[in-house]
Amino acid sequence: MSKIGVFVCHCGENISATVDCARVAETSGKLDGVAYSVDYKYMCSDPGQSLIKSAIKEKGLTGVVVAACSPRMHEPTFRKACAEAGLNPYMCEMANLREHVSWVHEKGEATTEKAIDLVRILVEKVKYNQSLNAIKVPVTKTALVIGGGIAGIQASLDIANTGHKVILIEKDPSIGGHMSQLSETFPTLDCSQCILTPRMVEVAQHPNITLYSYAELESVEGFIGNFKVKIRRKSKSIDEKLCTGCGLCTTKCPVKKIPSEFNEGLGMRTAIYVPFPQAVPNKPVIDREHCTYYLKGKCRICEKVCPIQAIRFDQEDTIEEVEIGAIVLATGFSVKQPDFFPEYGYGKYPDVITGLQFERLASASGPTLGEIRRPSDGKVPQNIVFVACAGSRDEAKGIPYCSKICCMYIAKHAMLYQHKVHGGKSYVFYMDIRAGGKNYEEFVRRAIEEDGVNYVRGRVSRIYEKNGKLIVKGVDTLLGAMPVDIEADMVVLATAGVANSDAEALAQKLHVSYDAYKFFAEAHPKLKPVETNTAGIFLAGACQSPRDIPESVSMASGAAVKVACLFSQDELTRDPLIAVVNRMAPPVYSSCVGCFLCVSACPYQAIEKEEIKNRAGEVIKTLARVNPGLCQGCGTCVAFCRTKSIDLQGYTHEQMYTEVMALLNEY
Amino acid sequence: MTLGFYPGCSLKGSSREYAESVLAVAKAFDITIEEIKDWNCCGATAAHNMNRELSFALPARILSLAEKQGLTEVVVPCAACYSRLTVTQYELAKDKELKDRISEVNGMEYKGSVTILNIIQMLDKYITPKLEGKVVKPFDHKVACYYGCLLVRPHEILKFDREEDPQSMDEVMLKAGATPIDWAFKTECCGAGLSISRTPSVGKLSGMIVGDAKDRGAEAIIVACPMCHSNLDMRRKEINKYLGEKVDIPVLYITQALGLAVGLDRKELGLNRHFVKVTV
Amino acid sequence: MSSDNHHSALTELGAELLEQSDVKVTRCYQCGKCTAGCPLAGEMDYPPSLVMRMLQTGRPELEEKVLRSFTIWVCLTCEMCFARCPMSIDIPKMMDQLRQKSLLEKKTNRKAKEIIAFHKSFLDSIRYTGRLYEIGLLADYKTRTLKILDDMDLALPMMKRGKLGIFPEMIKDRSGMASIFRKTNKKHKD
Amino acid sequence: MAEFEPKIVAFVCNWCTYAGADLTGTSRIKYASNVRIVRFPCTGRIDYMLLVKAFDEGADGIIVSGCHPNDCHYTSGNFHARRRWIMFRSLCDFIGIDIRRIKFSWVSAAEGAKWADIVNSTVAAIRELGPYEEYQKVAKKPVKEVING
Ligand SMILES: Cc1cc2nc3c(=O)[nH]c(=O)nc-3n(C[C@H](O)[C@H](O)[C@H](O)COP(=O)(O)OP(=O)(O)OC[C@H]3O[C@@H](n4cnc5c(N)ncnc54)[C@H](O)[C@@H]3O)c2cc1C
Ligand SMILES: Cc1cc2nc3c(=O)[nH]c(=O)nc-3n(C[C@H](O)[C@H](O)[C@H](O)COP(=O)(O)OP(=O)(O)OC[C@H]3O[C@@H](n4cnc5c(N)ncnc54)[C@H](O)[C@@H]3O)c2cc1C
Ligand code: SF4
Ligand code: SF4
Ligand code: SF4
Ligand code: SF4
Ligand code: SF4
Ligand code: SF4
Ligand code: SF4
Ligand code: SF4
Repeated sequence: MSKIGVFVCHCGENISATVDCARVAETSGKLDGVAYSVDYKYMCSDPGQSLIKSAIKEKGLTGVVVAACSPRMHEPTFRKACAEAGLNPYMCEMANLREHVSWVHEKGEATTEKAIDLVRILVEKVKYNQSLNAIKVPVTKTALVIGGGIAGIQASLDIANTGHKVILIEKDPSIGGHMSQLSETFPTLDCSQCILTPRMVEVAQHPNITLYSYAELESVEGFIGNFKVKIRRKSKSIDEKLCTGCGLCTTKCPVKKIPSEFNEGLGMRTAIYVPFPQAVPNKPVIDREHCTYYLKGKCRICEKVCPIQAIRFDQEDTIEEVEIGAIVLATGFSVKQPDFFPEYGYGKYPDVITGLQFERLASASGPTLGEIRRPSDGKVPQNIVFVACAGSRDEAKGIPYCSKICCMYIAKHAMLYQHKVHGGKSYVFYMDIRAGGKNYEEFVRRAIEEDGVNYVRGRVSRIYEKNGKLIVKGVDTLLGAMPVDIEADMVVLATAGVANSDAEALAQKLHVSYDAYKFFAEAHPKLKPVETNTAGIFLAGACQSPRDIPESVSMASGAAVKVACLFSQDELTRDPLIAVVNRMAPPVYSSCVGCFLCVSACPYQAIEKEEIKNRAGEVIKTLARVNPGLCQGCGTCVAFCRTKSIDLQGYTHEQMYTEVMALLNEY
Repeated sequence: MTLGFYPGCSLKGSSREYAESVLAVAKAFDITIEEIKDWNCCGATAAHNMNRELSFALPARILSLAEKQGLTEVVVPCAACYSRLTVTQYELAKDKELKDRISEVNGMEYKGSVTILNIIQMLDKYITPKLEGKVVKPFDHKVACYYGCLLVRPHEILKFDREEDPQSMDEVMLKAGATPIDWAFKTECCGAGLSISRTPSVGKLSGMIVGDAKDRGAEAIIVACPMCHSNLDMRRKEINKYLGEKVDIPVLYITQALGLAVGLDRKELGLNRHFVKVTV
Repeated sequence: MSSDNHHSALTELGAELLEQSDVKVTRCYQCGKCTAGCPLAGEMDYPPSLVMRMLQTGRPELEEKVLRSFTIWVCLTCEMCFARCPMSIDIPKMMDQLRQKSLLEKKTNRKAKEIIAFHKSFLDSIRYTGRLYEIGLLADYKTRTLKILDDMDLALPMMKRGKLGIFPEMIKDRSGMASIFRKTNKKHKD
Repeated sequence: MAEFEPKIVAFVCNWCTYAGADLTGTSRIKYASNVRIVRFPCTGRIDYMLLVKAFDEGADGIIVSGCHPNDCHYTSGNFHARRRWIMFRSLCDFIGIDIRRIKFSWVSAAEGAKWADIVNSTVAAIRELGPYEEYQKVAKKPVKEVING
């Protein structure tokens, strides 16, 4: 038999001005199972709380209903008070007599009636409340950062500087990402390498960071604070510990005609290679797809020239298993290639290039040492056209969104061109100029006003070659839609920023959601931009949507703080208001029939399949099981389950039906 | 092997050499061609410019006749007719009400069961697979394959080849021993329906096409549409005027070029009927 | 949800265009790509993207201008604009509809007289013979436009090459053909 | 006879509508006192048999309200709720529940005034429809077992 205490609050006069608090207390006192009821001026004040605590002790209360303000305000206060008096905190409920009654209704009979109803509902509910214990999970204080672009670098450094361990994995031979390919950066035009390289080195030298380059995520298990991760370290075919990075092997390798990924195909590399001079780590890998030895069984020149015999042709991929407490996803983005644009030549005109290729041309470390020369014949283009929104904002091509960074880098490119090619003419075909950011609009204005870049509002319809010129068929919509044809020497397409081709597979591995374009989805578009729906997994940089460096870096620091918060605790304490699948004695085990409708409903992939096995190890039944580390307590699964096998603690079927019945039976 | 045949008006008149070459090639490959009986004009540009319902009724009548005649596959060499027939089939399949209304207008049941082939599809399906060994006089020339508008657009409906820079004609010509050139005006419009009413426009549009083919060293332009042919061949006076020079690259139907490659007689292929002398 | 029928932003003409040619004028974001690629934009009084803009404004006097424009008649339905429009707006289909409306409401542009005359001659030729009778068409067109001498330099060589038949080819079911024209022509008088 | 005072139960989510109703209070916006709120973590948790149950037990009208689409605290709970609501509608037709008695709405934590409007308009609408006696008469209480069993 329950012994429930009802504590009615006046809230000064906030409640008592319209609700007859004494009558609420008196009427509730008569309810079945109520052992004590009282009204008081300020329940949340110290004397108020003491009133509750002593009643619990003296009357041996088994449940408490505080009729006061919104539970969103003081539920934690009263639950804590109960716990201090030795009552399980989840045996306490609040009736909202202030926000939902006294403040919204006039004084009168109906208002007090409503207050009494609200108390009664909760008295009945509390009868079905169960003692629950806060969930505690241990935290492994090592973070995994996936992707070594500027976002991954920043996140790793920030986490490492809080004193926690970081494992950074990068799929390429070097970290650096797209930023390492850039020439100068908007809106300040400072050299990308100059500001990035020190950070890359810092990563390599940081005592708290373990860098695995040429490595990818193999699998993930577990949940927040307790992930078990397997990392595939792809074979580099060298002994990294021995190799000094002298580079002799790379100069002697006879396979020299492989288009360099780092130079976006505008330069060549060897089969054993370091992607770029400032690479971190600065040690080569053998690209087995192009190495003559792996292809034909002959060569081994690198092995011969290596002064310390560091080449290992028989090296195999290794799998590293690590325990991780949090994961930061920072895998960045990709850009569309010119073959995505049939109307601009299907990638067959060498002088129609992407913005990223232009970065390499403009970069002092690039294939032309920073001179703007066109790929076909090395001539300096006298007329250059930049095409904005190439593939972006193009529903017909399946990319309706704006890629966000291109308006700015086009202005930068046109500016760099004007600075480098005196007397050259540059045109930008654009639809809108999106330059929202500190000093961004000013930057674009400078390109137009000071550097004389010709901005033409209109989309290019077609590009074709005629007598060595690229004919760009555009239009000026501000001149009454006047067709504008330009004979260009080179055309730069600001191609759409898109998700990496392996993004979907990676998201599925990690159980994080992704949007229609395969960018990873944040947990809330405004208030949880660096969280994912999976607790303990965070996002940084352009893997969430195309973004520039300042934003990628802020986001990375944000994600790092989230990780640091998590690591500031030894144990995670979570509200136990989570779902559970019932368990019964064998041979039934549970009323769950294993339909797994709940699995499809859960927004957090918190429900797993559990196999019940007999002694012989044979599977007799497959049941749903809620992972308490992942469940957020939304209850969606509960409404889906047809056999009522899954229930939400704190909002159980019994409790909810009881509330409804209690309400209507008297109302 | 019997194939239904819809020649359309042009192939009976100003472009009869196209029909002649289609029939000659078909014969050389043992394909029996069966013309749709009592066929009518598809309505061409005029109908869909002026009257939507008529623009569906005329092609639907043709297709109904083909159905009645028991034809399952009909080759339509004229790209314009092909486009009208295919668009009609597409629209009527999409809209049952329209289909019923058109059947009623025509006083003929329309089922929509006929497969319509354009000339390239016909060649791809029945001729090029058997070409090996049959090419006796490879068409050893640099050719510019000109597709025009109606063979490739609208892509949603025709779903034929890729929209910009299509390849299927080039592939056929390659098999006939030619060297197709990469050029920039494969699918630009020649001016088609405005040939008579706005001749100077046609001179310009066709002029750019012929000009690019010439600049890139084409020895012949290969077409698959009577309208393209008329504009590029018969309008050469206006074209030359636009280009400011005399260009004498001949324009051949793909079936003529193929016919030459397999050794058919020039006259049988109607090559004598061209304005620009066929020297290749 | 995007197909929700919220046409409140459309005028009567806008709604008609949506209904009959799946063109929702509000979708056009004025990029101008259609105009940039249109082979005849230079000859139009309003290039295609401008036509879209005029229709978007919903201003009756601009809609009227579109119906009275030369553009809608000089458009070749080459489909280039549609093929490249980022918003997949079927301008050619819309042009067909605008032409018919212009014809129906007798708003055809004066400069389009010859084009329309040609179409009419063409259709007349089919109406009576079921097939196109090219000499007949030319003769008819020339009497309609009084452009007797144009193209005469082509006719003789064409005949010499067997490209022009002297006699019309007629289909058998001429009454059926006439009936098709009658039934589809209820709205269209010429 | 006094005016008919409908009994209305509101099933609302904790994060948006409950908070929105709190805001109505802090803004001191007055509304009809006929509605009793039952708090759920998310509309996704709301089992529609509970609605049937409420009618069984004598409710004259029901409000179901949660976050706006895309604002769900749990990202997609409200989408699931909406999807099930579509199925529930046909069930209502089948068991003879007048769906005019169920008001489905979105009220965010910032929409205090909207909550008052929803309550007032629902009270007015249900008052118009009158007591839901027909259902209570014909109801075979099919869900009694649901909770007991
Ligand atoms: C042409 C161009 C010019 C630009 N100019 C500027 C500018 O001037 N100023 C500016 O602020 N921004 C500029 N940007 C934007 C800038 O490049 C991005 O903001 C920045 O690179 C985003 O960093 P990131 O770390 O999120 O992604 P990325 O740079 O893409 O880095 C992602 C990293 O993750 C690695 N990775 C990917 N998948 C995996 C995987 N599965 N496992 C392990 N590792 C993986 C990649 O190899 C890469 O190293 C420009 C972008 C372009 C395309
Ligand atoms: C009309 C309008 C509409 C908007 N709509 C949207 C929208 O739909 N979506 C969206 O994402 N964003 C929107 N925003 C932007 C959004 O308001 C801002 O992004 C956000 O408010 C920024 O938060 P903040 O905390 O940085 O600054 P603020 O909101 O300005 O908060 C700063 C706080 O600091 C206090 N303060 C100031 N000086 C001192 C001082 N010296 N000492 C102590 N306290 C101080 C101020 O009193 C204030 O409380 C909108 C903005 C405007 C103006
Ligand atoms: S030669 Fe040997 S030590 Fe030098 S970079 Fe190559 S592998 Fe390393
Ligand atoms: S073995 Fe391979 S990597 Fe080494 S030098 Fe030869 S080709 Fe280059
Ligand atoms: S940022 Fe500018 S160029 Fe890039 S997609 Fe957006 S509007 Fe187009
Ligand atoms: S929905 Fe219910 S019965 Fe089905 S698997 Fe989940 S818990 Fe088991
Ligand atoms: S309560 Fe929500 S988060 Fe938890 S298991 Fe159920 S659906 Fe998933
Ligand atoms: S291409 Fe399409 S979106 Fe662009 S202006 Fe033309 S109709 Fe509008
Ligand atoms: S269909 Fe008409 S408007 Fe469109 S590109 Fe062709 S001529 Fe221009
Ligand atoms: S967010 Fe909001 S509060 Fe609201 S429906 Fe989902 S959980 Fe509910």
